Amino acid sequence: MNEEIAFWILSAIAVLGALVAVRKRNLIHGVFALLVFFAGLSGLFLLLLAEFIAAVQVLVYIGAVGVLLLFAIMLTERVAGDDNRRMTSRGWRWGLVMAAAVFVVLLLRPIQKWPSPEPPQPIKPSVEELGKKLMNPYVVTLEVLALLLTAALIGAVTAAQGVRMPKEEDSQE
Amino acid sequence: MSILGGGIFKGMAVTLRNFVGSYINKKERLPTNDYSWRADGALPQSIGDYPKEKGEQLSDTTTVTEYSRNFPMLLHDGGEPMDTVRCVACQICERECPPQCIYIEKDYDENGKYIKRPAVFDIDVSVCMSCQICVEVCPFDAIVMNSQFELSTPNRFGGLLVRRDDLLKSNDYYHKIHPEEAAARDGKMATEKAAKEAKKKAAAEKAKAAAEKKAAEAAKEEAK
Amino acid sequence: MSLELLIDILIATVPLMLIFATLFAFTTWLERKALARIQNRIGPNKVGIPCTRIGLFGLGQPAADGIKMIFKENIVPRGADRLFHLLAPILALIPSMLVLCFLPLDFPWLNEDSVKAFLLDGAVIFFFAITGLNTLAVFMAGWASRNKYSLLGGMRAVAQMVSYEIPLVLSAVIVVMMVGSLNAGEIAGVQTGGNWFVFSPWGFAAFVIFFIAALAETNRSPFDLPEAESEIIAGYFTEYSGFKFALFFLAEYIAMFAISGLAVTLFLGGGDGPGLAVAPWLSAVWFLAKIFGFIAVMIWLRGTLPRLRVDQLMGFAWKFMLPISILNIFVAGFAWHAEQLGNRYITVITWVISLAVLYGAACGLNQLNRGKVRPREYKYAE
Amino acid sequence: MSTAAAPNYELIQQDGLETNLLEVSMGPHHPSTHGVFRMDVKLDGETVVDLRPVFGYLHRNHEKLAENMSYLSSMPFTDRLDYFNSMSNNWAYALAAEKLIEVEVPERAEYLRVIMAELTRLVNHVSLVGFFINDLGALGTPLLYAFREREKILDLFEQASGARMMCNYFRFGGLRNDVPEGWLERAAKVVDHFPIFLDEYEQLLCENEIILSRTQGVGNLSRQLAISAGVTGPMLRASGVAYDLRKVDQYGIYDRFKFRVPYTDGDTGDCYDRFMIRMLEMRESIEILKQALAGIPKGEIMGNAPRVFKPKPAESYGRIEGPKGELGFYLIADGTPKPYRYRVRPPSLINLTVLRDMCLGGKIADAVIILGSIDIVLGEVDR
Repeated sequence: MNEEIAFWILSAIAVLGALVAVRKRNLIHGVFALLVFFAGLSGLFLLLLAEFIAAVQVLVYIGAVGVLLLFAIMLTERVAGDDNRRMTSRGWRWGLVMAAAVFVVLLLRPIQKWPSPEPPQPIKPSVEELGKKLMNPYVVTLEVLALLLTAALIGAVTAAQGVRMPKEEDSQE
Repeated sequence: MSILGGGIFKGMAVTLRNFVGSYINKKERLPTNDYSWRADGALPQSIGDYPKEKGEQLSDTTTVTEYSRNFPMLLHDGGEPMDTVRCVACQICERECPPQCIYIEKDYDENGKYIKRPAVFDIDVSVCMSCQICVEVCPFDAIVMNSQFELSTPNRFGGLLVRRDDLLKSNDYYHKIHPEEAAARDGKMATEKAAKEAKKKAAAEKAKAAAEKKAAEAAKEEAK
Repeated sequence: MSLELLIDILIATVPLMLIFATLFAFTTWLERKALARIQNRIGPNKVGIPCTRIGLFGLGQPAADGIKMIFKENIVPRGADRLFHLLAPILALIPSMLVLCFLPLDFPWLNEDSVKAFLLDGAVIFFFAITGLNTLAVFMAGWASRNKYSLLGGMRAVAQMVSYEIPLVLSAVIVVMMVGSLNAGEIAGVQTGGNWFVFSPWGFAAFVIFFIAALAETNRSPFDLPEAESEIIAGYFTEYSGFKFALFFLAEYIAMFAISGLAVTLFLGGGDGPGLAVAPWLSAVWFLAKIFGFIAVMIWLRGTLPRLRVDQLMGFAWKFMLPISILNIFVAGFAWHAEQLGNRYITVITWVISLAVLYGAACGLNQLNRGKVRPREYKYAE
Repeated sequence: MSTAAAPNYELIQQDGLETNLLEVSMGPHHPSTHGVFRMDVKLDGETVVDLRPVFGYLHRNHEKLAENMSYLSSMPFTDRLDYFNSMSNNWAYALAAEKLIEVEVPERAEYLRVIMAELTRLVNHVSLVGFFINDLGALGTPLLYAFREREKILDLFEQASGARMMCNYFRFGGLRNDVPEGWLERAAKVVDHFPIFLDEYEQLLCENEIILSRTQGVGNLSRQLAISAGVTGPMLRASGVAYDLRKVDQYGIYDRFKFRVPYTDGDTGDCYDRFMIRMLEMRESIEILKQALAGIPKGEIMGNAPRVFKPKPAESYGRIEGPKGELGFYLIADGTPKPYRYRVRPPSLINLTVLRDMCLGGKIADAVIILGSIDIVLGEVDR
């Protein structure tokens, strides 16, 4: 019962955050709404007793991605736009179709086993297990990802720095 | 090679020493307590809770130094102030005052004859900058600096305009707040007066001598 | 919802918040008093019991300040983002309050259930995740004020906090590695009996790095660039007044407590100290006393040091702290393996080697970063 | 003024990666502009790419006022030029006027003038260093230590002249009054104590790594630019020119004292040099003070100069080595009791002209400390 209430509240927060993020023309508002969505998601993870994932959700998505987005926005010209545009964009029907398709695909397995769903495995979520999984079967994936991110980081630094010319020898006037 | 952050540690040692020292060696570290120039070398009790408890004699030499100057005052030589006021309303100070905060009107009797005293003598202490130029240019030693500093008033306009009657202070009061300076000034005035009198006397004697001479000559003439 | 659980939660959280809010008030007084004494002043000494002349060393000052803050006019600049201007101080306070739950404070009134509610398995990582939210609040405040100084302060704060989070986490990783757990209670439990992590070369190095990074995270001097008064007025809270400003102030101090508490947990044995066998409740007292040790050092540093420049600050994080903390992780790993052997001589040799490596690396990096900066000699003309 | 130092910073913008410059108007009520001074700064991130000093907010018409009152009456107004050093200001003005009316200054007054001027130098330098470290971001600790010592000297001033800052103590041909009894002993005590404080101060500041890295290589002022811009005082000596009016002019009785003038090679001329030169100058001032306090004779303190006078038509320029640089007063007399022309050469203003050249390419925090190291007082800049 308690969990259900929490679930609905958190879901509502997440959905609302997502909607506002899409809807707001003011970019900073949008980003913060997105962060609210992330926070709601993290709460949902916590509800599933996936502590580590929840923490990482906060750390990476809110802490890192959010700040990254904010910084990117700071570099743009127009931060605040007008909020009076149309609610939907032109291709919204196609978007609806896509969303429905994804939803159906996700629900395919439960629907197949509809009459008698498997009882959920009693799992003991632990950071240790996760760490072992991450370091044993998925180590290559992890490293490749890390390398990619490092490359992206260096690239970003290089791009942001610009080209600094050496000081030209000025002739004395 | 110096240790890492050595300079920072040195600085921290200094601040620690000051922190501890402010409890041990209060006189050196908290110099607002330094009243060593006073006779008893201690903070007057009355200042401790100023302004909650106003000391009676905050403006005399127990709390301010000999040469302390705040705003000017007019001197009189005791008795009814306006009878013995030294000021003759010559208006030199009014002319010399750099911020021009002095306003003087001469006093006249019923017949329109100038009596040597001011009818109006106003100092706007909100303008006055305590420079003491008026004191220095005064040929009559009539205006000197007061050390009264509790002048705050809620009235912005009239409140800081000090009138003649409030400016008048006795020479005794002057002696109380600036003993050395007052003594010197009195001495100077006495010598000047003496010189003047001597001059007068000399002139009188000269006149007398001349008269005697004349008389003698006249006698001589008569004797002839 | 079961009433019992609710009561347990309330028992665990409400006193925690009350205690730290009170400590905040006390700390503001302590800081002003200590700074005053460092600077040869007397400090607050008048405000005591109202309507009497009893000064109580100025202990009434925080209350008076609080009242003043509450009744002060709340000014929102024209053109500011009103919503975010309001939200920023709240967003700043929430994470700092929230992370207090992850500290292994053993108050006598806590029972098993209420403790369990907070001693999550991943407490340490949660701590870092949630303190990271402070960055957003600072940015929000800086952006919403529509003031150039605020914006500069916000940018500085974000850059600084993001940079110093890395050495902060990396030095905490060492302890996590040694204990093999992210659980704050377990980490503190391992160190009971004076077996603190700070008493080992890598632990000490990690402790120093953690402390420096914590100073930067909480915007304390000499890393108080985001609120650098002489340069950008008050940084991101230039446009804040009244209660909103008080909230920022509160958040900053609570964050100080929280990060000091984490340092105590990780390196100084949590509530470990003499006399625990006789009186277990001393644990909380020890914990708070250690936190106040940190606060005292922070105040002392604040009274002594000027602040760094923004590029030097970033340089220090990336060119000094980061390499050292990464090196320290290797040293710690090496030491851990050596200790597994159980040979006393090997342990001693490990200590010596790791000391030498860390010190040498620190000196070398310092030399590299320093450039030509050193005291100079001057000439005299007769 | 020539812009000999080209901006040593240039950002070549790439296509599509343009960033806007941020224009910040620092002041006139910014906490660290030392008064009502404004810097229009253009920032690229935190880097200063352009800077325009704006002043005049404290203009009080000093010169024109002085032309409308007698010579003596503008003496108290000179206190208010550089309100840290009222004694030095008085001296410079007295020198200029004394040249007009040609009076002798008694021996004791000359000694007292030197004592007061050097005490003023201590006051100025010690507070400047405090303010400078405050600009660096310290929480006022060095400043309050400085003020602790400054307070002792101000007490001396108060006892001698009756006011702590607006002393108005010098007169044409001497001083207003003699120092009270016991004053010289007390001054000697303060002077003897001062090196102890300086030791502490140096320990606190001079080796601090943060201060070193913040100030070294920041705000370089080349010898050439310093000379061509007319910079004087400790700033000029920090740029490598050993020029001190106390040695060059030997006004007053400075030729009787043995002291040295610290200066640099001129390789750097940065904020650290300016800060250190002042620290070293304080030591030399103490040497002068010790000699003066030992050698002061008894006697008159006021020559026979009249209070109000009408000098013959002439012009004169009196200058001293003020704590901030060469402070000069230029007077033209036309035979009336008022000067026909009265002009101040304010060291603060002239030293301030090189601000832009020193700040370009630095960070915004550097601009603040460079301004602090110039040592300006807005009362003197704007007059």
